[in-house]
Formats: sequence, structure tokens, C-alpha cells
Amino acid sequence: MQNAAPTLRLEGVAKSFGPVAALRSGTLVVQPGTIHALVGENGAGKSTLVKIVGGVHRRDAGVVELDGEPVDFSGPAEAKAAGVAVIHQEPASFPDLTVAENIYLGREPLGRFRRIDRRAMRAGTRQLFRDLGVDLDPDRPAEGLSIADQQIVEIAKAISLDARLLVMDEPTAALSAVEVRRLFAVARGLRDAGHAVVFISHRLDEVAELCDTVTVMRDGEHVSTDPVADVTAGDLVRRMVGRAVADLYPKVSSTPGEVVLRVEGLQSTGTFHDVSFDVRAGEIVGLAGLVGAGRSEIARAVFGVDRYDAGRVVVGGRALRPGDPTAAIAAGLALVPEDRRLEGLVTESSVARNVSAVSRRRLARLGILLPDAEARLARDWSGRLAVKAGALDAVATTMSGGNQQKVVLAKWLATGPKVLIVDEPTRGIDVGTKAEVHRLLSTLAAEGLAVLMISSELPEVLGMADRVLVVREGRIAAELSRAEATPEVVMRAATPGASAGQEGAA
Amino acid sequence: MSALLRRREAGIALALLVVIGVTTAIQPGFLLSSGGFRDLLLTPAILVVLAVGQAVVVITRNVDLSVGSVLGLTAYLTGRLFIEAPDLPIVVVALVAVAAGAVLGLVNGSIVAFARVPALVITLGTLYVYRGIALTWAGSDRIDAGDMPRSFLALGTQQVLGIPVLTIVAAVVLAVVAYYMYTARGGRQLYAIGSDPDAAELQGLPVRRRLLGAFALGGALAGLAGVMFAARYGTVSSGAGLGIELQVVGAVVVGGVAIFGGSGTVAGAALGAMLLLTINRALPVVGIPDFWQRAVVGALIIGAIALDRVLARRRSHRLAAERDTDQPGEGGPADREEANR
Amino acid sequence: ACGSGGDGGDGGDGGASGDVTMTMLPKNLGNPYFEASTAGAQEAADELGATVEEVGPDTASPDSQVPFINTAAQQGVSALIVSANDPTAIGDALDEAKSAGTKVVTFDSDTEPQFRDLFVNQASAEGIADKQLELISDQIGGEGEIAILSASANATNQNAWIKLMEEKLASDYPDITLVETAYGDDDDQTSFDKTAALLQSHPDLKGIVSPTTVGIAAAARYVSTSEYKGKVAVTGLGTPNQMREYVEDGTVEAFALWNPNDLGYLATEAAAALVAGDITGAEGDTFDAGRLGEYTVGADGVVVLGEPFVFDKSNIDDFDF
Amino acid sequence: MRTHARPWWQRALLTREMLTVLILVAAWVVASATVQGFDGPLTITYLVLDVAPVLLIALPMTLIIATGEIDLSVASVVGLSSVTFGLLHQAGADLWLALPASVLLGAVCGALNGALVAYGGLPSLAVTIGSLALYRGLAVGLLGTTAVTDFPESWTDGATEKLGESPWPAITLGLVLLIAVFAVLLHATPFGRNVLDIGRSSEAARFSGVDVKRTLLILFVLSGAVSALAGVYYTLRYGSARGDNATGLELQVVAAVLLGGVSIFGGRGAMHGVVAGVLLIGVLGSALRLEGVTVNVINIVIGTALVVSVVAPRIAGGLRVRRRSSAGHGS
Ligand SMILES: Nc1ncnc2c1ncn2[C@@H]1O[C@H](COP(=O)(O)OP(=O)(O)OP(=O)(O)O)[C@@H](O)[C@H]1O
Ligand SMILES: Nc1ncnc2c1ncn2[C@@H]1O[C@H](COP(=O)(O)OP(=O)(O)OP(=O)(O)O)[C@@H](O)[C@H]1O
Ligand SMILES: [Mg+2]
Ligand SMILES: [Mg+2]
Repeated sequence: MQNAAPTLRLEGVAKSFGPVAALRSGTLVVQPGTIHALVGENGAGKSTLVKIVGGVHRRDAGVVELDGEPVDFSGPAEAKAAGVAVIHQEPASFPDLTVAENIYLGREPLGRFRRIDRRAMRAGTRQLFRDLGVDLDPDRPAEGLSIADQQIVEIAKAISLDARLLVMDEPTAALSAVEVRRLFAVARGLRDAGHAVVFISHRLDEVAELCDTVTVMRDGEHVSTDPVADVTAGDLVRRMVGRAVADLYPKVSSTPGEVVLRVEGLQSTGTFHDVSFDVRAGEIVGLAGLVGAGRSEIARAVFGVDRYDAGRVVVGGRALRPGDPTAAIAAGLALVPEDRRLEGLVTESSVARNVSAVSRRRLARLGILLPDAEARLARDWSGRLAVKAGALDAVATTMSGGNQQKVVLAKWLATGPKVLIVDEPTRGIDVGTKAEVHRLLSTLAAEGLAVLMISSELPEVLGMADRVLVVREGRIAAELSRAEATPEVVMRAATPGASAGQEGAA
Repeated sequence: MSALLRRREAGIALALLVVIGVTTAIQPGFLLSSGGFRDLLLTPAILVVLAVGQAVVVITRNVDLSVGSVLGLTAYLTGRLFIEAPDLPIVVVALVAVAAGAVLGLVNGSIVAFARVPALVITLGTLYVYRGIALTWAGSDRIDAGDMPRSFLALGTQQVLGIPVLTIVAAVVLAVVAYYMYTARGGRQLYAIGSDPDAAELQGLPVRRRLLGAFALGGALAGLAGVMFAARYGTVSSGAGLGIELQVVGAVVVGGVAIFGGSGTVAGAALGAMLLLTINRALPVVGIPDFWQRAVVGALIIGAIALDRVLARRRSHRLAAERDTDQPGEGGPADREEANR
Repeated sequence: ACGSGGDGGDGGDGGASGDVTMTMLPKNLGNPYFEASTAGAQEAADELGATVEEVGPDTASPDSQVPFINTAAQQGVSALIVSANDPTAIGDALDEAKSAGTKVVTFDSDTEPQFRDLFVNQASAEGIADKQLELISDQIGGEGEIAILSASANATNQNAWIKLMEEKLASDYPDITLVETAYGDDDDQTSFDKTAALLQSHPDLKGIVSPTTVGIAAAARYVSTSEYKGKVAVTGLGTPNQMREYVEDGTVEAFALWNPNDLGYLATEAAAALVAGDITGAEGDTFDAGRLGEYTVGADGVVVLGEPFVFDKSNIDDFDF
Repeated sequence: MRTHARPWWQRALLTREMLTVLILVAAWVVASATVQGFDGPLTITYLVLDVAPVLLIALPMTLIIATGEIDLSVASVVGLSSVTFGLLHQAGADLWLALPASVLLGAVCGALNGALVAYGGLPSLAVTIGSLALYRGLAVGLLGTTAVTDFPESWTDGATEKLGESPWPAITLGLVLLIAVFAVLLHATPFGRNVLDIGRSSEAARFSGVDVKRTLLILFVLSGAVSALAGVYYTLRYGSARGDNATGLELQVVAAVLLGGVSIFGGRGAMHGVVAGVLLIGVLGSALRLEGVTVNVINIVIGTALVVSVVAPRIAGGLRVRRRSSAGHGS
């Protein structure tokens, strides 16, 4: 159809972070005047690809061309100058600056004597917001903006660049329906003006509605590229998650025992509402849902690192003091958090120190903690979990993501918990290690541990859980038995758009 | 936000007015005598200039503890220049001292920006080094009033239309820097860097260049403060400005500049400096022995930081509450259905 | 010289004629008053064939002199000549030095008597107090409010003079009231600002007495450029070089001081006499102090330089220190 | 799995702290050989007596900086405790009562700092600049121009008394004991591990059940109490309780701790490094003074050492990283 060079062409682009290969072979061709969808599971490498296009990361290998010209950006400023506007998945706004300043930072309209023309800036911001149909005060600080509003600001910023290529990494994850419609209108306007747009979303209905072409990625590699009209949502899901599930999920069946964890009417204003469920000994309960649905917040509140407004958490028959992780640990809770590098591990510390982090008090004799006791515990647990590290005093930063994850698991298992909450236990972990982690969880459950597993990877939830709770927009939208839980049913329950018409049918 | 900040500065200004008002009521000469009025304006001039420079550095999430030593060095340099080269015009001498200050600031800035090491440690180190250089150079020598030209010393006390020259200098510095911080792209970028240094890199801002600029400006203003010191006090020994750094940081903090960068204004810092020194002068007048002054100043600093935090908490609570009313729990899905039809 | 100095010190009074090493320790460096006294010490040392080295802290805080006293003791210098920042804080260190064989002479500002062998006093405390009251009384016409601008709140010598002045005022000058004593910490800036505060808090102030060279210069500078010039008298103790400007422009009529050069000279001569064993510091001991003639040790081991000298427009240009 | 990647001697020697220790040893050896009077017995006596306050305060300061916070009010607490001790003595209180009372007051001062930082969430740098002025102001205000000096000789002598015929002051025993206590606290207790974890990632520590706020509060209380103890020592050593005692000491303490290899960002630090850092500043000062070098040059040397001690590892580290990445590029 087009003879001109594509606006963006990536061929075999690769990027690794230490041992993690985030992108193995990224391939993407975006024609001018089209909206191109990029879909794939969590961790498929979409954001990494986007960051390379936006000059945030430098690729390890492969080709990147803009309008047929090879480019190699050394920084975001260069990409911007070359006409690439990117809305990143995690917006980085400056909380102390006003909304308008955030949008125009570094390229403020100048008046006389090269001074910032605030009136023009405000007017420009208003116009942008009018186009997007939102009502935001350009003069309010970015601090305290909701994720949705932050996203709007990012979108406005990107649009105001009037770039030839606009990349949007999950821009709609937090937007309301009205905002989404406005955004789509703006995106179509850009397309019709001949700009190229890349659109990333986990919502396949949005893809169908907005996009012309769709590229599927899996495990850092390109899977397929088709006109949207030629593929069904079912095809896309299959391509995204299609892999040999049998090996990956060595589920050992067990008979659930007593209820160990009971959550009653948990509520945190603006985040989740009326969340009630329980987890039995020997049972793996999966918590499925879209990114941003509030599953992590629920887990954090249960464990006590976040406060909540109402409800209670009962472990082994006794209510926990809210907001007190120490009490939760004493009661037998363990949380393997979502963000390994920030919350799960003290990355600057050694394996031994990390493994013993929670058990220290118990290890100490007369208040003195002997290095030997620490080393013994660490050797014991890292052996059982087959942690691969040079030595026990290897610093956690030097380890692969999978091994880091095992260290976090080891740390919590060493406390002998009754309930193990794992949040995205295999995010960013290679397939082999993934299977090991699954086997471990399965075995532990079989030994009587109660496991609450949050995962954005459907196959993982379906392959591992005895029961699946689906969270949608901060509420438990469905509870499914292992038999009931098929990818289609879970996806429909989880997706705000898809649910209404079809829930009854499921 | 500017409305809130304006309120913050208005608060300090109000406190300043209250202090002046109460003191004047007890001792009318504090404000109403010509000397009282002059000192009210003149005394804070040097600290204001230092606070303006420090505020710019603190806004970028750094700090410069070496300003007292830079002041000492440049004040002595000023005197020395008058002795060594009596024919040099005053303006040239002042410019040389300011340039020297800028260079010293640039040294700090380069180490911080290029080696990516914490400014607190580096400027603590250069605090010792610069002071050591001043001591080595000056020894027991002291610049006396007689060593400097009358016309220069006159600047220290002279008034134009009833306003002391040094106060005018401080006001001009404040106006220029405030204008830059508010209206220039570079100024806003300094705020952005302090607000979130990583995001600033991600946005492709010239972080290094801006940091160098901020430290150089801080140094240059400390140099200017050195010149003002020489003019005002008429004597300079190697100890000039000893220990003033904590007072400067205190003034900046009282003035509402967050120590972790990104917020606050130079005008606030200047008001903070005026408030601290005016309180200092007011206490003996209202009958509190001057021994207690530091305690009052310390309580004031702590109170100011705590107040800032309370205001910030209240603000973010309010913003969060707004968010909740914007997005009622049921609204989202309903809207979405509608959109998808 | 340094090397053999260490040996010489061990014997105490052993080899005075040999290598006599002395350490001059002013309150702090960067003070022209002490620059002059060190010059005097140097002159005396040259005449005696001894060596004198000036060391000192950068601030006049109570404990900052201690490491330098310790160093002198380690070096085993023959004598230590010190102007004390605090009457007791350096006492132990001086004791240590004395027990290592070092002779200790205080000058300008004394410690408690047991810590030193000799105190070379610039003038008797009474003499200094009287002279300053005489000056201020003359300048304000014998009546009105006055204030004192002192050095640091703990300065021994200043506090002694201030106490004597207060007593004398009560008894001999009934029409003069002392309304406040402020402390400028011997810091230009502080003294300057304190002068401003004094003038403001006391609108009827007629005169300021500053018994410290830093204070009087700062006070004079403030007054010289203010509305108070010619209305408020400034006097006290100052050096001619610092005060010349203000005497010439009429801010200051007259002020007093001894010659700090002579003070350093005398202290060094006294120290040498101690080292040589000519005197022990007992009352009635006499020694020859070079160009200054013969001096006698008074009660409590005090040697008095002489009466303070008054500088005014007529004579100030004859001096350069 | 092996417990350690490198043999013990490498682990012990190739550390940032050991660098300070080695420089200290080198400085000592060079000074003994070349500086007249340095090898005498008085050197040790004076060194211990002079560094004692800095050393004492540096112990809790190490823990505080290891969490990524700072306490600039320590010298003012020294002053305030000195004044309290003096006033209590003047009021006729027994010194055995005045001593714990002063230390308790220091703990209260520290608790105020700690509460504001930990529970108020305020930046410690700003808070303690404020309390630096506040506590000093109280100290100076309480005593005014006066000083309390008439302490019983048995007490003042105790501060400088030597152990028998040796050059070591008796307080050495107390110092060594406290160093040992703090070293064990930091290196061999769960509490110390928590402290370092907070410095490295307070978020991860919180997720591991560490009560970050309580830990910070405890550290500031410790800092206040030990500073107050140093204040009593100061008072007795100089025989003089004054409001301005130890003015400016806070920057010396911070400089010594950083020189000892503690990271200002927190998470890294060892007691032997800090002790060596404190001693190094003492030895340099002592040797340079004996050489007749004046205070100005000593300032320059200390300041330069501080800058170099943070920049040098950074440059070395940067080079290592760059070399590794360029190697990766080649392969
Ligand atoms: N800082 C914040 N301010 C406002 N809202 C927030 C903030 N963080 C999260 N939220 C909201 O809270 C909800 C839950 O988000 P969260 O990312 O925890 O969900 P999740 O289901 O755990 O997703 P993920 O798969 O990414 O872990 C979302 O609606 C999000 O918009
Ligand atoms: N800075 C980094 N360091 C180490 N690993 C990283 C880094 N950034 C991404 N990864 C890893 O690279 C992989 C791909 O991540 P990426 O963010 O590109 O996925 P994605 O497709 O955008 O997923 P999502 O849909 O959840 O946004 C993941 O395994 C992730 O953990
Ligand atoms: Mg992504
Ligand atoms: Mg989550």
C-alpha cells in the first residue's frame, strides 16, 4: 500500500538487563497514517521496546530506522528532537511543578526577553485539555494527581510535541471511559494528519476499536503482525499466551484444610472496596485481574504495610492489628512483594543477609547474631530452593531476576509461615526458573501452606490455582473454581469493557 | 501551587511584620528612628544575598555548606585588592571577588555533578579547605578600615533615598534571581531537577549543566556577600563568615524552601533571612537577654519545618479527597460500558 | 633548633644559655593586637638568642588552645607564653606542660594562678578600669547612660575590668548609669551588630565603653556612619592603627591601651628569666627586661607592664601597631 | 554453596574501612619516624584525651548516618549537658546524680529529634540544624556569662588520670568498652542489621517487618545520650561548664565518620573504619602541630581527605563499571 519508507522500523532489536533478556528480537514496522497496536503478556518486552525507541535505553543489537534513516539515540532529548513522542507506562511527572509546566518543561513558549510566556503556556494547556475533553487546572501542582490525571498530563505533553511518531504505552490503563473516547478521537485525528501512532494496551476491545494493525509479542520476540480486521480477540489471546502449559505448571493436588487467612470487608478509599475472601491451608488461591485492578494494594493491606479504612484481616482465628507488618509476620503471614528490587530485597546486601532478614531475631543468641547461624540458615534455604549464586556473600544485585526471586522466597519460607502471599512471583523470570518456582509453590501447598498468588499471567493463575478470584477495579468480580476458570471466562470477568454483556453467559 | 506558595511567603512576611510591630510598640526607636529603620533594612542584606544563592542550590536537591568559607576568602580578597592595587575601580574589585566566588562554587558543583557524590560531604570538605586557604593567605593580617577607600566603605552605610545601598544590592540580586527562577526555562528546570532528578534525566534535561550553574551562582553570591561584608564591617580577618553556613541553611528552611529540593522560592528564603536576623535584633529590645536568641531561632526553624509538613499533609489529603469525589466507585465501569456501546 | 629544643626542655632550668625555645599562644590567630605582641616577643627572643614560634587556633573558644599547649609539652619547649581564652579550661593542659618541664607565662588574659608560673599584666586591673571610666566620664560630661561592649562572655580579663568598673561607678560616678553589657565575642560582625542593638534599645545612651580592641573598632565604625556620630561617645581599649580613622573623623575623642608590643616583649623576657632560673615567680623576684628596664614580681606572681596610655588626635600618628 | 567468594584476608583487607585503617597506620609510622616528639608517651595521652568527645559522639553518629539520616545537633547537646551538669553541681546536687540526669536530658533532646524525624517524617538535616540552634541557645541562655568551675578534684582528675605508669588515660577503658558495645550492636545484632538495611532500602526493610520509625527514634535517643555523656566528660576534662563548650564539633564528627568510610547515603559503614577515621584526624593534627604547621593547613588536609575519600572510590568504581561495560560491548 505505501511506497514511502515506514515511519518506524525495528528489526531484531535486543536488550538485556544483566542476566535478564528483556527483548530478544523486537520487530515492528509502523506506517505513517496508521495506528499500530502492540500487544503481549506482562513482561513480553513491550515497554522495553518503547524505551529503546524513546532513547531511554540503548539497544544491544538490531536496527532502528525512522523514515528509513537509521538512528541511535543517546538520550531522550535526541529522540524528542527526532520527532518521537513517548508516553511511558510509568509517567514521570515533577510533583512540584504545575501541570502546565510539566507539559512544556524545557520548551516553554517564550515572550519578550526570552521569558516564559505563562499566558501562552496556560492557553496551550487549556487547548490540549479541551481536545482531550478533560477539566484540569493548568496551574495546579502535579503532586497528588491521580494516576489517570498523570496519564492525561503525559498524553497532553506527548501530543503537544506534534511528533511524527507518537508511542503510547498503556495510556488507557487508568482512564475513564469518557477520557478514553477523547483520547481515541485525538489519536484518530493525528492518524488522519499523517502521523504514525503506536498503541499498547491489554484491552483487546480497545485495540479492535482504534487500531489498524496489530503486532503480538511474546517472551521478547515478535510473533505476528496482521491487519486488525483479520484477527479475532481469541486469536490474539492464543498468540499472546500460547505455550506448553503442561510442563510449566506442575500442579500437585491437595485437600484444602482449615481457613487460615480470612479477609472481611476490606476497604481503602479510592483503591479497593469491600474485599472479602478466605484462604485455606494447603490451597493455592489465584488473584487474577488487569494491571491496576488493585490486587497488589489488597495484598499490601492484608500484610500490613499499607493501612486500610475498614474491614479486618484474620489469621488463624485472630484479627491482625492494621498497619503492622511485624504483627502480621508474628501471626504467620509472609509477603513476596511485587517489586523485587525495591520491596523484596535489600539489593545491596548479600544472599545470606537477605535470606536471614526476617529470621534474625530468632537466630540471635542472647541478642548476639553470629555470622555462622546466618550462614547456616542461608545455606540451608538457598540449597532447598536451588539458588544459583557464586557464594552466600554474593550481593543480590549481581544475581539474575529468577535467583533474586528465589532468595525472596527463601527469606519468607525460612520464617515458617502459615500463609504465603506472592505477588507476581514469576515476573521477569525465564521459563525454566518459572517452572521451578511453580513446583515449589505447589509442593509447599501440598505440605499444608496456604498460598495467595497474584499474577497478571493468566496461564500461571489457571495452571496453579485451586480457586481463582478475579479483581476488577478494586472489587472481587468473580470467584471461580479450578474447573470453571478458563482464560476466556477470567478475561471477561477482569475486563471492564467485555464483562457487561457476557458475564451472564459464563 | 503558586497561590499556596504565595500564602507560605505571606505567612513569613506576616511573622516579620508582627515581630517589627511588637518590638516597635515596646521601643519605638526600633522602627521609627532613622537609625532603626536603616538597620532594619541593612542588617539582613548580607544574609539575604547568601540565602538567595543557597536557595537556588537547595532547590536542586543539593546544599552548599562552604558559603561561609567562600565569604571569608572573597572578603579578604576584596581588602587585599584595595591594598595591592589601590587604583582599581571599586566595580572591578567587586567583580573580581564575585568571579572568585563563582569559581569556588564551580569547584563544588563540578565535583558534585561529575563524580555524582553528595553535595553535603563535598561542601563540608571544601568548607575546611577554603577556610584553610583563607587562614593561610591572611595569617594574622587584618584588613582595617584605613586600608580600604572611603568611597567603598561608604557603600556599606550610605543610603539612597533613605534606603541603604547594601539593601538595594540585596534587593536587586533577589529580584534578578527570582525573575530568572520564575520566568526562565533554566529556572524551571532547576525546580524540575530538584523535584525528581531521575525524571529530569529521563526528560533529557541538561542536568549537569544546570547543577554547575546553580553552584556557580551560589558561589558568586557568596563572593558578592564577601564584598558587602568588607564594605559594611570595614575590617576583614581570616575568620570572616565563620559558621554562617548553618544560619544560611536555617534561613532558607524557615523561608519555606524544602531541603529535599523542588519547591520554595528565593523570595521566601530572603524573607526567612530577614525574619531570623530581625528576631535576633528584636529580642534584646523586648527584654530577652541575647543569650536566649539562638534558642528562639532554633525553635523557629523547627517550627517552620513542622508547619510546612503539616501544610503539605493537609494539601495532599485534600487533593486525595478531591480525587475520590471525582471518581465515585461505581462511575468507572458504568462509563466504560457506555463508551463501548 | 627544634630537635635540640626537645632535649633542652627535659632539664627544665638546665641549659638556659643554650637553646631556649618558646611557644607564643595568643587567643586566636588573625588578631592584630596579638600580631603586635608576637612581634615584641620576637624582638626579645632575638636579643636573648632564643627562638619563639607563634601557634594558635582559628577561633577563641575555651578548649581550642588545649591541643597547642599539648603540642608544646610534647615538643618540650622551654617556655609557653599564653593569653588564656578561659581561666580554667586550659588549666590541666598547662599543668601537664609544667610537669614536662615547660615554664608557663600568661599574658594579657590570665588563668587561675595555680596553673601558671607568672602572669604578665598589661596594667593593673584597677588602672585599666579607672582609666576607662575617666575617659568616658570626660567625654559625656560626667553624667548619663553608658553601655559596655565586651569580648566573649567568659573572657577573664574583660570580666575583671567590668566588675571593677561597676564598683567604681557606684561609688565614684553617681550620675553615670551602666544600662547594659553586651558581648561581641571579639568578632567584627557580632560586635558591630551588638553596637547597633545597644543604640537602639537605649535611645538615651551617651557613651559606649569597649574594653577590647575588636569591639571598640566595630563600635566606632558603626557610630561613625550613623546619626549617633558626635552624640554618642566611644572609648575603651584599641590599637592606634585600627582607631586612626575614627579619631581623625571625630567619632572617637580618646581611647587607651598599653603597647602590646611591649607586653609581648616583657612576657618573653620574663619567660626567659624563668627558664634561666633567675626567678621562680615568687613575690619580690626581680629580673632585667631588656629595653624596658627592671621589673619586680608582685603578689600572686603578677608582673605589671605599667599604666595604660591614652591615645588622642595629638599623638596617634606617632604609633604604628 | 560456599559461604564466601573470597578468602577471609581479602574480605578483611580490601574494604573501604581498611583503607582508612591503613592510612592511619601509615600516618602513625611516618609521624613516629620523622616528627620530633611524636614518639613520646605524651602523644598517646593527648591523642586519647583530645579525640575522646569526637570518638564518643561518632559511635551513635555512625549508626544514624548508616540509616541515611544525620544528627547535626550533637555538639549543642554537649553544651547543654555540660551546663546542666554544672548547674546541678552548683545547686548542690551530688555528681553521681548530676551525671545520669545530664545524660537523661541528652536522651530527651535526642528523642525530640528522633520523634520529629521518624514519626513526623521531617528531613533530619533540617530538623537538627534547628535543634542545633535550639539546644545551644538553651545552654548559653541558662548559664549566661558565668561558668561553673568548682568541680571536686576527684572528678576532674578522673577525666585525665592515667592508668598507673602507662601513658594511657583511664578513660581509654571506657572508650574501648563503648566502642566494643557499638561495634557489636552494629555488626553482630539483629538491630545493627536492621540499621544497615534501612540505609540500603528502608522500603525493603519495612516489607521485612523492620519497625523503621522505632529504630530511628532509638538511634537519635542514643545519639543524644552519648553526646550528653561526652558533655560531662568535656566539663570534667576542662573543669569548666560553659554554654559554648564544643561549639562546631558536629562538623568534625561528621567529617570523621565519613572519612571512616560510612556512606552519607546510608547502608554502608563499619566501626573500625570510624574509629580509624577519628584517630586519623587526631594523629594528623597532632603530627602537623608538632611540625609547627598551623591550624589552617590542618584544615586543608582534613577537608581534602574528606573530599578525596568520597570521590576516589567513586572514580575507581566508575572506571571499573566502564571497563566492564566496554568489555561486554566487545563480546
Ligand atoms: N499513587 C497512586 N495514586 C492514585 N491511585 C493509585 C496510585 N497507585 C495506584 N493507584 C490506583 O490503585 C489501583 C490499583 O493499582 P495496582 O497497580 O496496585 O493494581 P494491581 O492489580 O496490583 O496491578 P499490577 O498488576 O500492576 O500489580 C489502580 O486503580 C490505580 O490507578
Ligand atoms: N531496568 C530493568 N532491569 C532489569 N530487568 C528489566 C528492566 N526493565 C525491564 N526488565 C525486565 O524485562 C522484561 C520485559 O519488561 P517490559 O517492561 O518490557 O515488559 P512489558 O511487555 O512492557 O510488560 P507489561 O505489560 O507488564 O508492561 C521483564 O521481565 C522485566 O522484568
Ligand atoms: Mg510495559
Ligand atoms: Mg500489582
